[in-house]
Amino acid sequence: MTLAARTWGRMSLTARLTAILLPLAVLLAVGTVVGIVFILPPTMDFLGANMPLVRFVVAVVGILVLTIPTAFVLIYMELKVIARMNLRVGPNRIGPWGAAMSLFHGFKVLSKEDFAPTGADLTVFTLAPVVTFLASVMTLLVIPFAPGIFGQDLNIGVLYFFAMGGLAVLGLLMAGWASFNKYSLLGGLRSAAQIVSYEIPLTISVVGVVLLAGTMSMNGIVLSQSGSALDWFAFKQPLAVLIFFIAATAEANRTPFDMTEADSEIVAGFATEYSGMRFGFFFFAEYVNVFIISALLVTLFFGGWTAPINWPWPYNLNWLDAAGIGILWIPIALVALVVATDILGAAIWLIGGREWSAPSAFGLGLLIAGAGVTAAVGLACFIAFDWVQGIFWFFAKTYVFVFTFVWMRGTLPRVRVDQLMGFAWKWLLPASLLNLFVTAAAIIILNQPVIPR
Amino acid sequence: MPARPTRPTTRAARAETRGETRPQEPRPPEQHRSEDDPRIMLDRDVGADLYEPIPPYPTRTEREGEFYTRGDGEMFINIGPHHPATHGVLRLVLKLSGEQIVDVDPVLGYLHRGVEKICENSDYYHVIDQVDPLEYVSSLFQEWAAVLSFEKLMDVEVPRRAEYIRVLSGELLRVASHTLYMGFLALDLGGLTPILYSFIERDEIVEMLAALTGARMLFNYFRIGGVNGDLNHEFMSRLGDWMSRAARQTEANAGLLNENEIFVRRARGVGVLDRATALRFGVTGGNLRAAGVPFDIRRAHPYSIYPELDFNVPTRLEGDSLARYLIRVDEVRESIKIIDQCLHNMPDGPVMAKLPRLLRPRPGRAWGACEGPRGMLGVYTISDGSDQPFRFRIHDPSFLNLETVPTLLPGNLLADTMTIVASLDPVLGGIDK
Amino acid sequence: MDRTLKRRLEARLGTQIQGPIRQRHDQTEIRIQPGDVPDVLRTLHDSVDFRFEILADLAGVDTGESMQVVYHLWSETSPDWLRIIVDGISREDPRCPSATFLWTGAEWLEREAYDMFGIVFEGNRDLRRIFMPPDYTSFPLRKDFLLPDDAARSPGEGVRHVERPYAPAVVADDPAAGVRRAPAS
Amino acid sequence: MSFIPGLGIAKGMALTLRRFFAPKATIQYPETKPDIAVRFRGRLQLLYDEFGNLKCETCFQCAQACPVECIDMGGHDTKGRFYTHWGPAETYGERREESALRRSGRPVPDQAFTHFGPIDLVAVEEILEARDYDPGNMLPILEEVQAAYGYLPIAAIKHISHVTGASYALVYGTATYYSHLSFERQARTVAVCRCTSCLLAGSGRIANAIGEGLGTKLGGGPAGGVALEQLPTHTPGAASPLVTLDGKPQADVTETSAAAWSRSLAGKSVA
Repeated sequence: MTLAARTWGRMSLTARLTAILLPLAVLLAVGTVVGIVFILPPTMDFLGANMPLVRFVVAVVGILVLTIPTAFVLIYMELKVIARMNLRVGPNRIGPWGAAMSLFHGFKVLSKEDFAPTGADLTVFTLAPVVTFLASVMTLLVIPFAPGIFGQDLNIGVLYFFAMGGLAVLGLLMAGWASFNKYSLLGGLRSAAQIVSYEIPLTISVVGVVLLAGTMSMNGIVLSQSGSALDWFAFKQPLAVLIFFIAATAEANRTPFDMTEADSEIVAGFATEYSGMRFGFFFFAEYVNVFIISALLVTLFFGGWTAPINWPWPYNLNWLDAAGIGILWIPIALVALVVATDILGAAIWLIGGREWSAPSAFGLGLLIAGAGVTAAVGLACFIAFDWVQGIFWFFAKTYVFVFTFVWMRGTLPRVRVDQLMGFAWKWLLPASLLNLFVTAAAIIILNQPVIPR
Repeated sequence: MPARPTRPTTRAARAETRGETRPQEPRPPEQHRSEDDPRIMLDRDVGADLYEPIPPYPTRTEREGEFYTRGDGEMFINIGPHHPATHGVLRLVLKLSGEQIVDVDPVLGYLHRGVEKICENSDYYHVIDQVDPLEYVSSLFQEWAAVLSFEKLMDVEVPRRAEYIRVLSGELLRVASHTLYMGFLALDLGGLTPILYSFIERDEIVEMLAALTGARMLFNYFRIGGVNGDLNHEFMSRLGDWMSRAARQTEANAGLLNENEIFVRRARGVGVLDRATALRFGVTGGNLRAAGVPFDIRRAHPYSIYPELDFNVPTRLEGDSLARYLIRVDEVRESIKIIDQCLHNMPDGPVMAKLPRLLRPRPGRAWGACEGPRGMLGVYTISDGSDQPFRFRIHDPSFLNLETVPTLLPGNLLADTMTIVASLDPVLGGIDK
Repeated sequence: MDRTLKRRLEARLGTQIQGPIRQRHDQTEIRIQPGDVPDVLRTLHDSVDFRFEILADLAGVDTGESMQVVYHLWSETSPDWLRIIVDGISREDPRCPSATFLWTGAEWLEREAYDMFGIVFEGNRDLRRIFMPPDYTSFPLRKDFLLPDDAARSPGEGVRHVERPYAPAVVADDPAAGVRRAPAS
Repeated sequence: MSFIPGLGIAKGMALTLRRFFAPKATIQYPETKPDIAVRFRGRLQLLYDEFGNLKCETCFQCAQACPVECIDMGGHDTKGRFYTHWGPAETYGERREESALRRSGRPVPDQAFTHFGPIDLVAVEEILEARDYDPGNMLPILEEVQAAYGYLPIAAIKHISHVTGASYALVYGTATYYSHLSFERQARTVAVCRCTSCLLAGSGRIANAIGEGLGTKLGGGPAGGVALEQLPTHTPGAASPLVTLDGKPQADVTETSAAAWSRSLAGKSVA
């Protein structure tokens, strides 16, 4: 051992690096060759055999991986938008323009200790945030992001969404009851009453859409709205959109109806006793909820991933496909990137004069060139593949509604509990019933689904 | 003896020099600690499950007994003292059945600093400094009440320019205080934005007053017989460009709430304080005028130069939280009108009357009162000829405004406590003195 | 210096007013006995030519020899503040009839006077401490208030009041540990 | 207010959207500093004149007048001989209690100091007892303390200020006002009696002679560590031209030997 130790001691840094990396590289190469030749074919056909299982596993993993970043993006967006509306600037110290703020929210929430109050009933106390977070995360499974890209195309997608909404209430109630604190008790009871009484108008308002689309599967609804913006259900069901929008705000406990976490009355509502990552779950669940209801609003009423105008793309750029240059476009893009950086860097360095040192000039060149190349590649993909367009339109529309929810949070005061209930039962429910009746009557009278040419 | 006559030692020291020393009792070995008092139930013996704010000692008065007996289905809950919606350290013990409030018992004293005791041991200049942190949101008015009382005690005649500067800075601070009031009312109802707009507005005014008086919050600017410093260019320029956009800005900020249906529905008809109860409670200021009694000290008992200024006293009849809010909005307009008049006919001349450095007023009593943003601020001074006031009594309007809460709240919902308490606008510094 | 008010007061309440009616700047001051507080306040509040509806302030005062309760009233009939000084309240057992039958607002003002001076207002249904902690046994604004390290114990504490001082069980062998009586000053 | 139910909310939302694009009110503090008013009293700072020396001679008036006693100051006296200090009670333990107690009307407890060169305060205590702690007759107290200790120790001044409750600035002011009160330890005091019998016996000429010898004149400040003063009262039974050194009568000093004696005295004594 001493010989190896002595030689290791004498070796320089680069020598040590090579001593470590070289064997690893060899091992890797051998492994891939063996894998491709022996292991790949059986796994491929095994997967080919039961594709739906694979699809489900990939979808669940994808959703679990994607929800936290969407929550981060929403938190950051809310911080900046509400700040801008309050004539302030919002976080701008952590990361560029404060972008890493929500990341550090995550770190803070992770690093804080999450303790339970003495009288709390521990199991329910720890399970409550899990239930709330899972309820909101699992609804993402059913939302069609793009033509090919969706978790599971359930033919009862809409019903699945409302089931998950009900599960979220369970989480809030568990939190309210278990944390042995009067404020959270009140918060829990308020959330139960509020979400139950807004669930009904929410569901009835969607039944109109289901009647028109003829199917309950989200994908089906989006396909039935394809074509230009006029085919969207929003224009065929204006009242339903309004009811859905209001009821969905109440469902996600957002501002005019955030009675459950009314910080000026019952401190932090059901989340009073929570801290650390448990509170983190509630915190992220709330923002994932906002994303979900705006995604659903877009899917049901504003045509999901369909483009607003009936434009000719996706234009089949076959030279990009396998027949054409195929996968070769990646190296071409890289070469273009390097060439562009050199040209731009040199140009800046020469023109820039004294204050532009070489590295910073080339750095800026790299930056601009990178942006240019990615834009070009993005545009090419946008034109070539329809799912890239789908994602673009879906997220554009969703973030318009997310902005509206955040905008409402910045402006509106809170509604009182009994006004909230009265509004649901006296106004929203009859309106949604009326809407349902009118749609059904229209279909029967015209004896065909209402699709204008 | 050229040295300045000695600052008189404390009363006890003089008593001691005259030999009437009190026998120094030996300090009792065992201190009376409330923990070892058998009659008091402590948390550790009561067990952790009982978290009722029922006081652990026998009820002392009929009202306390009636409040702390819990009916079936009733629950006690603490709003405060450490709570986002209380204006300072106020603790409201609510007796709830479900979300309905059955009864309220406000508990005060968390911010009691014994200002009256301190003022009795400091000379007349220090007293003005001690009264600043009382109504900290608008501390000039507290100084004004104290200074009015001392001037009556010492028969001092204040030069006209000083009176105009007092009215000018007072009305500016009234606008700042009302703007803050609107922000806090909206914050308690859940709106996030109005509080920021009101703080931006208030900060502008407070920076202006800092240019004039030298301080942003606890000004210590009024003196007995005048003010500390004359107007300077920086103050006038800032006042000029604020006045140019003052009216439009306050309208826009108030507009965010005035017609907002949610705010109107939450504030209208909530916490109605009718004329008779308001008079019975001795409530003064905006809350009384919202109940229909046009009682404003600037008109009812004119002091300083208010008789010469023309402004009207906004009054409403409904007496609910919305009326109290709209009264403040109108008062901001009136104050801007007053500031305008002050600027136009501002006389020149001295800003401070001639007074000896050591003030020893004649033995006697004097009551001075001025109209603060929350009501009548009164000071009752008794002087015994020495240079420390013998008794310095401070009357704060929020003390009586808050007293109406136990009659206004029962019957409303938990969410209405915030509306009613915020619309009454209590400032706990003045209440707890 | 509202002369008419002085005449009206002397005409109406001549018997109950002790000593001269003093007037200076804009205040009129009358002194009355603790006994006839209710009917003086009743006449001032209800009678048509006085109409003192607004209770500006209710203050306790400790003048070293006796305790006083001072009311300030306002009415639109007179440009002056009216100050009613209820004098001659003994310092050992200060009692004064309460004004809550006219102004419920006086309840807290009397609570504060009780908390600071120990003046017991008969007729106030909620006379307990308002600022000081409930187990505080002395009265801070009295002239003989001594600020010992443990402020709950001071000579002023021996004053008899509706609140029984919780004399903690006197330890048999150490009589000094009991509640300290106020020295007969 | 308005008829259409949603109008008020819409107007509010429109306002916030307008404010979304409006210029912001935030000042990025460390980069851009806010402009603080000229008359802003938030900064307690010592003023310097154009020559760079301090416009403050530690007269303690501001520290005395400060209601919350937050001014902490100390400085050397003009001749740079000693360092006096007046600090807030919290940092300098000697006054922590009585600023609060004085405010609450209690008698000010006496408190000895350590870090000012400990002296035993018994003598000061007796003098104050005799003058019944009345700050009114401050000058006699100081003179007696100087007589007792030979000079005015700072600890004594602090003690007087505590016991009588007078503010330190006042005691210090009186002490520094009079030339015959000195803060410096004097090695020797020569006192010449000038009552009529001694004057007839020639004490006037003796005083002048001693004065030249020592380099000072009668009643002047101490020079070379020795001060020449006038004996207030003629001790009964002493010889007529009475000259005392630190209180002890010197029989051998006559008109002729006075100059030599005083020169020898000046040489021996501490410079």
